[in-house]
Amino acid sequence: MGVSIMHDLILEIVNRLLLPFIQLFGMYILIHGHLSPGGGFSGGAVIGASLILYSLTFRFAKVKHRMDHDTSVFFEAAGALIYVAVGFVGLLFGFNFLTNRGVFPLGVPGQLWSGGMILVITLALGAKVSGTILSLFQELLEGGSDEHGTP
Amino acid sequence: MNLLLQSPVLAVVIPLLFFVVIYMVERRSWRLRNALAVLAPLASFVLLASNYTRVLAGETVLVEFPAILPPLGMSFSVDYLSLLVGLVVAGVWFLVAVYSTEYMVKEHAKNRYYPFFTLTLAGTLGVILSGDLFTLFLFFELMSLSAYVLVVHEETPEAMRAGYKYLVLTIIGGLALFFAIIAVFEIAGTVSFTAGGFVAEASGLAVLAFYGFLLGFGIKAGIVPLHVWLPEAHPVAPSPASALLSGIMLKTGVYGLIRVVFNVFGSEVVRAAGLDVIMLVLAAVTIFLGSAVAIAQDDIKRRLAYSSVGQMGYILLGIGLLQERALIGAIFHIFAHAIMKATLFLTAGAIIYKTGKRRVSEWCNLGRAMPLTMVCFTMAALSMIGIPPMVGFVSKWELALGSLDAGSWGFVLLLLLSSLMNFIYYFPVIQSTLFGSQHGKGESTATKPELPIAMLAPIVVMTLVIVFVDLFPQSGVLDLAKRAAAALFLVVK
Amino acid sequence: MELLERLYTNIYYLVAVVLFVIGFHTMLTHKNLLKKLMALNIMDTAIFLFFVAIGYRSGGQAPILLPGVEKFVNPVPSALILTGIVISVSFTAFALALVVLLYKHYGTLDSDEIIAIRGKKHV
Amino acid sequence: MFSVNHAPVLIVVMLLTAGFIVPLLGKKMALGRILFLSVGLVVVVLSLLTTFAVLESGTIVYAVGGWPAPHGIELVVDAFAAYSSLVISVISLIIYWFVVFAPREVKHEAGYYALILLLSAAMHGIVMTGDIFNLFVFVEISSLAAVAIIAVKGTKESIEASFRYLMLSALGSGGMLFGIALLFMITGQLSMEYMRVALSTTAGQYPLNLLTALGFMVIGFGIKSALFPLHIWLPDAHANAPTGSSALLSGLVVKVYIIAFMRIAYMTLGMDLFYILPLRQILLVLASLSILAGSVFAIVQDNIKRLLAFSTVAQVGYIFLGFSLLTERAVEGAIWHILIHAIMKTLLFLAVGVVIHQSGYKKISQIHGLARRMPFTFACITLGALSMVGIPGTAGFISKLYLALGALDAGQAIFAVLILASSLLSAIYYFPLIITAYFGHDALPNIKEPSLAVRLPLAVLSLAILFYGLMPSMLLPLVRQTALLITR
Repeated sequence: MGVSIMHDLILEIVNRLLLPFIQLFGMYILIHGHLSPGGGFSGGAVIGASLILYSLTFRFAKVKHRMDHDTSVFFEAAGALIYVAVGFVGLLFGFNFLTNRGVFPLGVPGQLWSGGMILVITLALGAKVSGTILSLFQELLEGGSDEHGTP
Repeated sequence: MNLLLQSPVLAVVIPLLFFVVIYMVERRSWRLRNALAVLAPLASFVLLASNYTRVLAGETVLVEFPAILPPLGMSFSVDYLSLLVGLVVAGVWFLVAVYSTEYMVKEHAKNRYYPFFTLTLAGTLGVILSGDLFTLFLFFELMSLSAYVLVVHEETPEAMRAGYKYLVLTIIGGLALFFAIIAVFEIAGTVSFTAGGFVAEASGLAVLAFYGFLLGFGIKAGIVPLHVWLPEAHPVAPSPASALLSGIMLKTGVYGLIRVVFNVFGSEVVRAAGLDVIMLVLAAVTIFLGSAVAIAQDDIKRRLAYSSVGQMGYILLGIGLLQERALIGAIFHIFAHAIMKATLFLTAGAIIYKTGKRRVSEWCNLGRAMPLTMVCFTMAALSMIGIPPMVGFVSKWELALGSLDAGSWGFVLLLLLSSLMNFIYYFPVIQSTLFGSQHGKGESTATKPELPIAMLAPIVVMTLVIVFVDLFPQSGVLDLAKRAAAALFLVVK
Repeated sequence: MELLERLYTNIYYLVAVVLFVIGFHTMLTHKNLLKKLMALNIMDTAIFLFFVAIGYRSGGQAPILLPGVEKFVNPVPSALILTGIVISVSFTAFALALVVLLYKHYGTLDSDEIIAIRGKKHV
Repeated sequence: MFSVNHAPVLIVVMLLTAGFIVPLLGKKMALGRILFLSVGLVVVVLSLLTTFAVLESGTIVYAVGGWPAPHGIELVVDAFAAYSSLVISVISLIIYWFVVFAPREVKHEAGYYALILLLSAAMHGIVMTGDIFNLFVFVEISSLAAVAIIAVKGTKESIEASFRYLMLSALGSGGMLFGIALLFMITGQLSMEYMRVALSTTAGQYPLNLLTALGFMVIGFGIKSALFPLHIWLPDAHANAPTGSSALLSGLVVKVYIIAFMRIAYMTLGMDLFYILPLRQILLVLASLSILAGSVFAIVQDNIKRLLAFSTVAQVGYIFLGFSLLTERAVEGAIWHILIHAIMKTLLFLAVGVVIHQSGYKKISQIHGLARRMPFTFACITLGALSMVGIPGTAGFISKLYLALGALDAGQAIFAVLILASSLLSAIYYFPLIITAYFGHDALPNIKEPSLAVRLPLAVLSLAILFYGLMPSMLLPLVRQTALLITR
């Protein structure tokens, strides 16, 4: 689309340096969601923001090549579907929907692998949130008319 | 399933079914359509007549469907009153249907006319044969709304205007009835007609409900301040439809009032609350104004329509007097006026059909061109005036006696005055058509036959009824009216 | 004095209400659709502040029951508001998309002008 | 192994999941349509199962994730929830069918289906959840989806209308959230049942907080369900939406917010508080004003869809009136009206949409004699309009009957008269539509009836109107239980 984006060397280089750390931080928040403040939304938002930053700095077309709109929508949907799938596991074992206790091994509190499926859910949420944020951004850039902003 | 096959239910359901059947077959064959439209009222008539002996034995045929529309339920019943009125309805409808088959040939949109003709029959019979207020209301609305299609049949601008007026007033009336019915239900917990009424005392809500009934039925019957739609709507309809509107459908209003006064409130409650006075005042005004305004009309159908307003006043008078004899007069007048007014409208229709002249002042010398038709018109008109051997006389006689029973001389005078006015507006018509001067020579050559047989026969049959019913007491109409009135005054508390 | 003290203890609620009123006022008085949108966001923020303040204890920590943590913040309001923020974000994004479209169709962001253009078409 | 207790949560989850899958199918739209319809069908079956279970063994309480009430989120499926869910699922299945088979009005078909599915999921969630914040979340999802299904039409007017709807809706959400915050402050609970227990002891201590909370709630839900002075967004929004969306919005969405409000009222406050607070009087007044204003505004409309939209404002007033009269029969009337108005308004919007699409005419003054070209569609419109007016024998009569009886039960005949007066007004605005269509000069000959698949939903809804008009006994036990729940 006719969005002219500045071709700025400083921005590009700083970004190149920063982006891995931002994304790493996002990952950290995601993975430690059940241990410390943070979680799916916060982590996902950080990662999503990093992707937006990336799109803003570099040419939009290039970003599109790396992660186009369909991909972001896919992440968005896949996150939600994984969440639901985890919910159904509880159901399959004869418990209520989304049951965690008793279905999955809970692990030791304070360690990374604790809280049963919470980690999976957090990751799914992260994928969903980052996908959504990026897809919203792309949607606005493309100026299409089928926006749906669902949380 | 057995319930459905009971004759009062069938009498209502058959026209309903015929409505659907006619709608389906009319595109294929107009003959079948006409035949079905004639057959429907005949079937209802026969079904009703089959109850004759049971009802005369003092039995009330009652069929109930409590499952439909809780908490009110539906029910149908046949007693003296509904048998009499129902037979009149189906009978006149049958004759008018026969008449229609010929009259409507010239009209457009016949495929709309016949289904709604039959649907309106279903509604009207439903009103007459209902066993409770709610069923009555249901069919009352069905009748009113389907009659709208008959009213606006011509689709002229004035027909549309009149139809809209009719529609709005009908809705208002329906809502007033609705309010009254739920108020009665709230007070008494039932809406089934009971001998002697079931509303125990005239509380505020009950009086309000009564006004609701008066408004709802009054609009339909054309009681004077509420009659505004009537003189507009009746003339614009095709003549057979006018005959039904004026002859039959007005009667559902007064029929409803009779039921309300005697079978819902009971004459005692009505008298105690002073509601009869209101009815009497309205009746007097209606009789006087209806007759007086009719004199001024030149359009024959408008004149007949206003005449109907005045005649409804008679019936309301008969109800409002709360006297058995007056009620006999009122019930008999339902029958008498139905026949008379149908005859008048059909003959007027025949003349318009033949000559295209709607104005009375143009009707010179028609007697020569259409002798039989004009004789029938004359007979019906004389009966309206109240000349002794005919049916119109009997009802006036009973009404007058009832007024005397109630000690109200004034009403006797009013009846006489109204007869005089009837004379004033009918006689010139008779005079100019039968004995008019020889101006229009070209028209005097009688064409043979003067009318198609399908149009002439119903008129003649009804005229015969008008003239001879009273001469043969064993025909049982007056007897039925007397029994009906007696049954309504029977107080079982 | 007592009044001041009460104000001080309820300072978060007070600020929330003030913010809310600011947002509301801006939304009603400004014609620019973007400003209206911002005003709505301010209002949302005010409500979030209010909600979070309900569960806040000064000096409290994250409610993760590790040894040594005694005083902690009620996590429920925060968790709820996180959801609230998500909703608010998606709402804002959606509204922005609509604003873009509106600008495309009407060529202006002034609500009065938009209504005027629409009205002209209707007459 | 499959317990019927899982049905409620499955309804919501299936709809949500389908909503995410449909846009993924991309080009394979046939598959998407099949999925769309079959999910709708399965949801109907599930909500039927739920309803039978509730009727048989009482309220289903389902703790999501195995965490019971004060901590976790519970679905509380009582008679009211089961009834509402049934209404939503059935009516929306009919609309799904229409949307799939009717001519396209929307560019991005898959996205549209996804939005509709999300909206349905949110509506089911709203009526079934037992947690007040969860309710808020569902309300938000439904609001956004509702705005989106208007905006997808992509015309100038629809974008403008949807933006206004979105802003006001956000304001309403803000009000709701503030109300929830205040209630949370008083009670420290989020589960509605626990809130009620807490409120029954502490309400007296915080009268101001409670009042403020309720004030915010009334404004919030008032905006969303178009209660009189807050209805300004509705006519534009409903009139400019695609046909299926109009039907969905007018028929279901507006009512779902009323249901939500009533659930908060009776589950959270309990009826004692409802009586003590001035809430009831305020609602009575606003409902009456809605009825009158909606009807009066509808009379002057020439655009058919706007007319229908204003009529919705009036009909929403009926439902609020019934609930706030609070006699058993009035509440029954309101509950009936939720279903019956959904049927009628869906029928009318779909049929009118068909007419507009086939003929291109949007105004009453343009449709002279159109009924001769489209007899079936106009027969449906006539039936719907008669039912709206409340002619006996049609479904609309039933709800009016119960409402009017309820008003008399409450000793307030004036409201019975109001209901009747509004029937008259609706006659005044619906009959010209019918009369113009049936009479008058002939329309262009090349206007045709829609395909059979499009006519099917219209026929089903018409039959439903007649069926419930004469035989309402089928749903009566459910309605009665619901009314008892609210008026206990």
